[in-house]
Amino acid sequence: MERHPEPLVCGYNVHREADRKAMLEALGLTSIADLFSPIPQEVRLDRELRLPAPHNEWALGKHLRELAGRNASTRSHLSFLGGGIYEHHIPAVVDSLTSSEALLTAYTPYQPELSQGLLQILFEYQRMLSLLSGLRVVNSSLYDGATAMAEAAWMACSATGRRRVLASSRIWPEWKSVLELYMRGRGGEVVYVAADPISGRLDPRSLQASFARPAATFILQTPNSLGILEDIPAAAALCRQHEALLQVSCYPMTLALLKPPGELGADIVTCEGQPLGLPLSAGGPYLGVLACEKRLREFMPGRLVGEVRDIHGKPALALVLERREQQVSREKATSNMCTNQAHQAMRAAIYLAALGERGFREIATQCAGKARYLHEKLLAIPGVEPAATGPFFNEFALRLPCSVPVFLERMLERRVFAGFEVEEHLLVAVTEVKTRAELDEAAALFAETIGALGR
Amino acid sequence: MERHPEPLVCGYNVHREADRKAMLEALGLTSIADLFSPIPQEVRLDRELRLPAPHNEWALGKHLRELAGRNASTRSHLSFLGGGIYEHHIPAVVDSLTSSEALLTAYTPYQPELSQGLLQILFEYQRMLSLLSGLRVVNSSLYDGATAMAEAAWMACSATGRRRVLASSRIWPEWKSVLELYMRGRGGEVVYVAADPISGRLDPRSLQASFARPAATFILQTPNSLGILEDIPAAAALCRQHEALLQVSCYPMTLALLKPPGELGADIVTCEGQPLGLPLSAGGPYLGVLACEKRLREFMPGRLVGEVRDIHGKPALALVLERREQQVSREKATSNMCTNQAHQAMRAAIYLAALGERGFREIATQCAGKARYLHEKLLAIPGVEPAATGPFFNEFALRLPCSVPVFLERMLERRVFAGFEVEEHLLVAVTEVKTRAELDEAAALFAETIGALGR
Amino acid sequence: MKQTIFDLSRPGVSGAGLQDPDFGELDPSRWFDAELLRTELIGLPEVSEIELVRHYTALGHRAYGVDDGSYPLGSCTMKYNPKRHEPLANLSGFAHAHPRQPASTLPGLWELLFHLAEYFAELSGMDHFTLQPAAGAHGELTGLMIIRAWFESRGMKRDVVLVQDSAHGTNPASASMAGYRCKMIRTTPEGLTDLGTLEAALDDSVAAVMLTNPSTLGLFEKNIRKIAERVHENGSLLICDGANMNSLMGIVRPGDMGFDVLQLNTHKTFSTPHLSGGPGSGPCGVKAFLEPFLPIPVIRRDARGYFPDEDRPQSIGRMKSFYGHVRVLIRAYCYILTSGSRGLRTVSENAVLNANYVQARLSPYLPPVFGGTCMHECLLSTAKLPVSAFDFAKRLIDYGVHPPTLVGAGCVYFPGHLRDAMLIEPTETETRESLDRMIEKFLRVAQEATEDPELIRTAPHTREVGKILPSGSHRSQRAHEQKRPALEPPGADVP
Amino acid sequence: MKQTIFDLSRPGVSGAGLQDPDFGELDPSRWFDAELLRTELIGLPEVSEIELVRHYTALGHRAYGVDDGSYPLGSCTMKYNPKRHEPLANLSGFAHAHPRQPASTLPGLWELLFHLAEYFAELSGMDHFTLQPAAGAHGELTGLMIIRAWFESRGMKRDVVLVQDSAHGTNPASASMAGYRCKMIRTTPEGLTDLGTLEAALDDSVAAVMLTNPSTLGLFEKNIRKIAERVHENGSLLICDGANMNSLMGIVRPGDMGFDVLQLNTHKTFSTPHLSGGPGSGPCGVKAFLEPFLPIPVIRRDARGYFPDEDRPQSIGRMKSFYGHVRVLIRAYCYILTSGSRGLRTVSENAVLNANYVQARLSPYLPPVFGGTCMHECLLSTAKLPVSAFDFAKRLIDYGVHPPTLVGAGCVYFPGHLRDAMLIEPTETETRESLDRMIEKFLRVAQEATEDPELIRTAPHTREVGKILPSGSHRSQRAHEQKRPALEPPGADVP
Repeated sequence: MERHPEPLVCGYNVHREADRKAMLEALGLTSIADLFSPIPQEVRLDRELRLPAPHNEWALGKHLRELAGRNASTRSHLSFLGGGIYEHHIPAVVDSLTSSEALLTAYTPYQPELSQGLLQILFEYQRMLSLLSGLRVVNSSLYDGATAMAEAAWMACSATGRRRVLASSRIWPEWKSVLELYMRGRGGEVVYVAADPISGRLDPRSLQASFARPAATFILQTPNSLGILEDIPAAAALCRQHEALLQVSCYPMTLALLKPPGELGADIVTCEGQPLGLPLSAGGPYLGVLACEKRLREFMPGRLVGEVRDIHGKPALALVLERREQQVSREKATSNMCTNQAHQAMRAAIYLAALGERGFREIATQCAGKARYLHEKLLAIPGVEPAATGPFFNEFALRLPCSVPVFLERMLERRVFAGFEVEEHLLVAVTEVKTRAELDEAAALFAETIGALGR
Repeated sequence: MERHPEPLVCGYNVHREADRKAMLEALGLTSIADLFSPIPQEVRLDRELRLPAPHNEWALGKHLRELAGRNASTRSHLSFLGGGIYEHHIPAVVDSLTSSEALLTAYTPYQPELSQGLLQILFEYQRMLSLLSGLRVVNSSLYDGATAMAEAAWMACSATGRRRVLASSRIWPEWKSVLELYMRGRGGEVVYVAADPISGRLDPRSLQASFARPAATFILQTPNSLGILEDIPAAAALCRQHEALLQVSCYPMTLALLKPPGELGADIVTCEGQPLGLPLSAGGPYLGVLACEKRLREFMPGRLVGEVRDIHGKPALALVLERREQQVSREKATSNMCTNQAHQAMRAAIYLAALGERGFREIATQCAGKARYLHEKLLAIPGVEPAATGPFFNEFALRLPCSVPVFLERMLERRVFAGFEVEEHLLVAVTEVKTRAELDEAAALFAETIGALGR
Repeated sequence: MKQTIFDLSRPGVSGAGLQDPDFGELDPSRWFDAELLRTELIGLPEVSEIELVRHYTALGHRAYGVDDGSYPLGSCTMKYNPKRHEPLANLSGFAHAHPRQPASTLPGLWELLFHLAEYFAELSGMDHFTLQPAAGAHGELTGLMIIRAWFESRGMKRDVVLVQDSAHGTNPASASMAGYRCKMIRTTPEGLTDLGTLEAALDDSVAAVMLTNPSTLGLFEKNIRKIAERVHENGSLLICDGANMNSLMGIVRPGDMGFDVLQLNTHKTFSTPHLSGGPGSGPCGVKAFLEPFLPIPVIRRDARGYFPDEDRPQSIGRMKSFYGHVRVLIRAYCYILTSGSRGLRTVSENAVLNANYVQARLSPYLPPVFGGTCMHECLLSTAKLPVSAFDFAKRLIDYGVHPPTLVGAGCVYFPGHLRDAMLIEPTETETRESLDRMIEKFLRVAQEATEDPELIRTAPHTREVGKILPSGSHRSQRAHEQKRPALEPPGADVP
Repeated sequence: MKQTIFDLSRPGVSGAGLQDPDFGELDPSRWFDAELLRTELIGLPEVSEIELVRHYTALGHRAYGVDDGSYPLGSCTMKYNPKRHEPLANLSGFAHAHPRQPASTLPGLWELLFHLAEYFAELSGMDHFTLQPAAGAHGELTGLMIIRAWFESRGMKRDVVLVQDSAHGTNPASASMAGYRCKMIRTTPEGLTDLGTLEAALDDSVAAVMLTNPSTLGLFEKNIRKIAERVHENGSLLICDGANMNSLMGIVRPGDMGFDVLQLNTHKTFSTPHLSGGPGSGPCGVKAFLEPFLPIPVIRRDARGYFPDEDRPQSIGRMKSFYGHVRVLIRAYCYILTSGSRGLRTVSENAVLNANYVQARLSPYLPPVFGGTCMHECLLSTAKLPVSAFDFAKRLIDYGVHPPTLVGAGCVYFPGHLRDAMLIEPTETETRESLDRMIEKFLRVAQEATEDPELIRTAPHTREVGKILPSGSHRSQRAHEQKRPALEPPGADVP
């Protein structure tokens, strides 16, 4: 039987040996090595790379399933974890519509003539987040909630010419770390403002005191890291008084029911966009949402999609205001953002459109309602008390009559992620995906475990 | 806050109550009930249907995951099951390319002007299966291997004017049942031809004897229900002698390595197409492959895609020879086929194109090679013997020194589907997805279990 | 026609590596006799993965589905297919389960199928269901084979099935496959079954009368109870082509009308995707007295749980190799669970509302063939226009509307005098706005037809290929007095 | 512009029902003070699922990806993205794991990430990697922050970073974010770093020199070892923008060239999809002496297994909230496991071969700016033609080719005198046939440019919108002496 030419070793190289020879000939070269002649011999690698042998597709699949299979997840365990990242239901239609091949394999829409469809989805995203935040300008994404907070802090510094940033002490600890790192780079200072020990909310007197020296901005997270909803108007009033910009970082699900921060006086709103249709993904990728007042637009990092006209005067969409960006302004750019989270922004847009006005409100209402249902049951357990008196949304902190880490470990043995520890309290998040039966079961397990651990 | 209109109860109804009212008004009607006035009151249902309460999407997901989670599968167990349906690897690209929205949601391509893309995929499928089977005409799918065998038997009856069908006794038992049922409908008779007890192959003398009375066709399955490869030329010679058509029903993976049945004298080839990129699916949907000589085309059931010209003379693709079909010929049609397995045929085409000539041969070679590896190891177990001497492909029958059902049950406890029982033997299938480690592990478990069950 | 994948082949290229290093190079000639082995290449195309992807991505774009726009294909019910069903039907415990696994290892599957059969029974008024049939036509055949077995079990030979002249082509074809002679029942000028003709045809050769209700003309058989009575008095059974069950849910049940057998089409009523032509699923329901004859296995429940029962001596046997189109049925199950009883009833209400709305809006230009209230589809005529229904429909393609069902271009066969009729089924998933846009396009084509009939006759003008005349419909070809140029042999015919 | 989803809104419509019957109607006003609650509707669109699907399906078709055809976007490396990675990255144990789960419940994740970091180290010649950075630019920033922390740990203040004038815009922008002043190093007429300028700029204010090698002009820095020596003699560190690592795999390693820090771009080198603009991933590698400064957590292995280590007192802290773009990194891991060492080397060989082939075939008409052998991308000039590179590129769209990278229309900034240059990167996943087809189209446009320059200047002619002038590139606007008409405020700006 006729023999085949030698097969190619690697899956994604398309040339046969004969193709390479013919192409080299066309170049007047005799070997592949000739192509690399500009590389000095003395720096070259003189051995093969030490990497695993090539896996065929099913060996790869078995290996990955084995690795994934050893991870627990919110599908194998009953989870009450939150802390900025929440287990929401993602309609299948979101996955389906965002897996269109062109949306998966396109580049950033630098060529608007080829990209009107994806530009429009991003444009719709910007408008939806503008409506949610109550601010006029939204960019088409940053990396995540933490980097969005940090980039926005720098926006405020640029806009005010100040380098001092005030921030609530009740920001998620990881986000503080990102904020500090970003500000350290540019020579800014982060000063934390204490919370009221009873309500759990920001202490306005502390904020007032922190304004003793001028600050570019004050950053308020709501719900804060104890789950407490903050008083935005109070912070806004103090910021206005001290000519500082107010940045509110919020859980986007709260925006379904509560007044938009932009309406309450926030100049900048940032969010971790993960709750808007993004899988938990063990840490990422997520979505950084950034919205601001129109006057701050010049200082904004990232891409903006806007309406333009083609040379015939016909309306079209394109990336606009690129003079802020690194590919145009280089070291004078507002940021180094290049690759962003465009596909995640598309997911968020389609998620919101899939739910629609009342669907989104229904989800948010269930989150808050089911959290209250569990909250009440847990407070009935002897020794369990609320950690603070302020209002919560769907995540609440409890004081336990036992060691939180030991409690969590016991619950883990029962295949429950019962929350996580914040300031020696237990922070418990509830979302719409929990059924009444699951909440009842969880409450019973809480009671049993706390009872067993005693005082 | 402004109130929403009443929400719709059901997910896939698009009208609001106001829309329905307005549309009824446009019709001059006052209520939905008016639309149903042609239905006599006395037959109407006077109560609500007794169905489960509507599930939201995540409740539905939890319910289905719970049901699916209670099923074992080839992902949870090490499986050596075959019997016409095989656990092959399906390249992810097959899923990806067949999930294009238009291919999922289009109708049968009655409108060729709108359907050139999907017609072309079916056209390519037909050509690929023609190359594999060695016959010139392939239709664009039937339901599964069993119904393809039965429809093809009727083709032979129509072509020969006879009603007597001979069939090898070593056809999968379920397929025999389908064949008998289909032939019973049309008043045909099925006569089984015995196999040689030593080789496991068809006994040519039995076939010769069965031809004592004229028959429309002889149906040979290869590999047969003991896994033995049949002697097609021998059967072809006898069929020719008795002016009967030879139908060969085969495992398509064998066609990668072995001579095409069409070349060896088969007039009709049928296959269960599941091995060509279709998931096991707990029983279906699968794919019925049917190929025949050109002279039998008029008797063929199902759709055929062919080259035609548009009114401008430009080449195009369309369904052709529809005069055989029910929508044209009604009771005189070759079959009642309407909805077929078009999407599965597309999967098969893309599967074959993804592997390509040498990839397909490599897979088939691994199936046969790995089967031999395990076969040898199992024959080394004391008391285990081959059930027949004929050649096998990737599935083989063993005589065990213990009760097959008891053995299977013990193996199941170890999370192994060790095969299934055929004629008191154990039939074991091996495919490319098994690693050497898995085969070694299986062999050790076989030995241990058989040892424990004793003689 | 685009280059085929064969034209793109570059011998020696393979997709991503497939070899198993633990086994290395294997040589089949060591295992098989030389005369068994292929001596030549098969001839399969060889392309790299990117070439494969670009080829089939481009082909996938050259098709038109429900997700692309209006699809008023009468009797085919091209409604929206919920996306949520896809990942659920692909769950590992369904997709990767082998049909030869011990029944005890698939309890979740049996439970699902058992309940689904119960829901179908409740919806249709039948007592028992088999989920085995692969498609609607296969379900028809199943029902007819059951009827046959029932007569045989009683030692009776009856060899005629009566079928409406407007029936789906599958009805007579199925009857023929089940060994019956077909006799046609004429349709009255009102589009209904002619009771007189029916009564005249009923004699002791008639095993069954097969009706589609609502009919393929979109009309409900008002006399259905009377028909059932007559049929049963004659010792015959009444079988329903349940393809149009989507207009009846929660309103009236074929079982209550007097039908003894029916099949459902999951894609028409329960939104399983049509997938360019299938796979579908055609569950078949029967009244209690026919239950012993259902194909094996039948899913049953006992104290230990749900299981497939094969020990059924009176069963007709198997209609296909395994239990049914499991992953299609899961989608139907999901649809029922999402919708609930009120949701399903609303589906039928809105399907009928939409069809009547379209009929009312279009009737000044395209008068309904039968007038009055229609069910879920309306039958309109182009007779007033100087172009044929076929030409009219092809022009709709230029406006991004899939043509309605016509003779020779859809699954419904119309009696000769209806050759200018179009069967339009908007389905309940079209909004009023979408219907208005579609109606607007119909009206535009109607206007064009009077102003510039040649424009219509030569349409479509905007697709990669021009008008293609149907191969099988002699009637239609005669009507146009055009011959199809050079019909090539079918594609698989390799020169 | 197509109607937006807002235009399609029909108030009161919702997707498939969302209510939980166990909780029924819930009233938020019972839980929150009235002044907290929204008083008006948000204004989100409300559509049914079919309307949603049709809208976004249509928009999805109005985009152009690698799966659609040639995409020679220089420096952006638009190679084929293997489909097999998608379901694996979506496995439940990855996709549904919460980042706040106890570390002990994610052993498979840590093991994967640990090995992936090792593979990156082996490939690049660095000693340690963090997988945390969200994209290439984020990786650059991470590297610069690590350099900064290292100088600070030694009590040194250096505030300048030297950058090539041809560098990606992200390089100077990242330097600026890390608190450095940027100084530009001129490119020689051969397109390489001017060693003299570099040496002159090196003083004790220079913390680091940042080079892209091969450069964004597609050329390898022959003097890289000498550069590294001089930089290190000056007490400065050498940081690599590893965006072009895809041309070096298995051939030469930045770590061996003398780089102390580099970032990788997983989509350029490891085929993770670009997803219309991201998410990407930008792992950052360092030499051993910088390891203590890596961001937390660092994945480590001890006797009990793999785990994320946060107890690292010298760490710069966190670059983002959690461990990295896990589901992007999984794809890179899969790519490496599929390819193996030879496969990756072949990737680089073929990438360079393809670029040189395109350069050689096009150079008679579009001469290379620098001549000689290029690496994985070639820089060609339209200076001989009567149209600008921008116009030329836009005409390619009409032929179904994505434009190459240009000033103002891609992520590379070219110094002023290169405004007529096009950076063309075919990538290794294009076949010779595909390259020939693309070359043919370039030649056709070149011919058109001489015969009918107006046709080129007004292109594209075949898309739903005409040519759009870039907003940011004043240079380009001046070149055309055309003003962008009426720039509207960005989309989010709701009037």
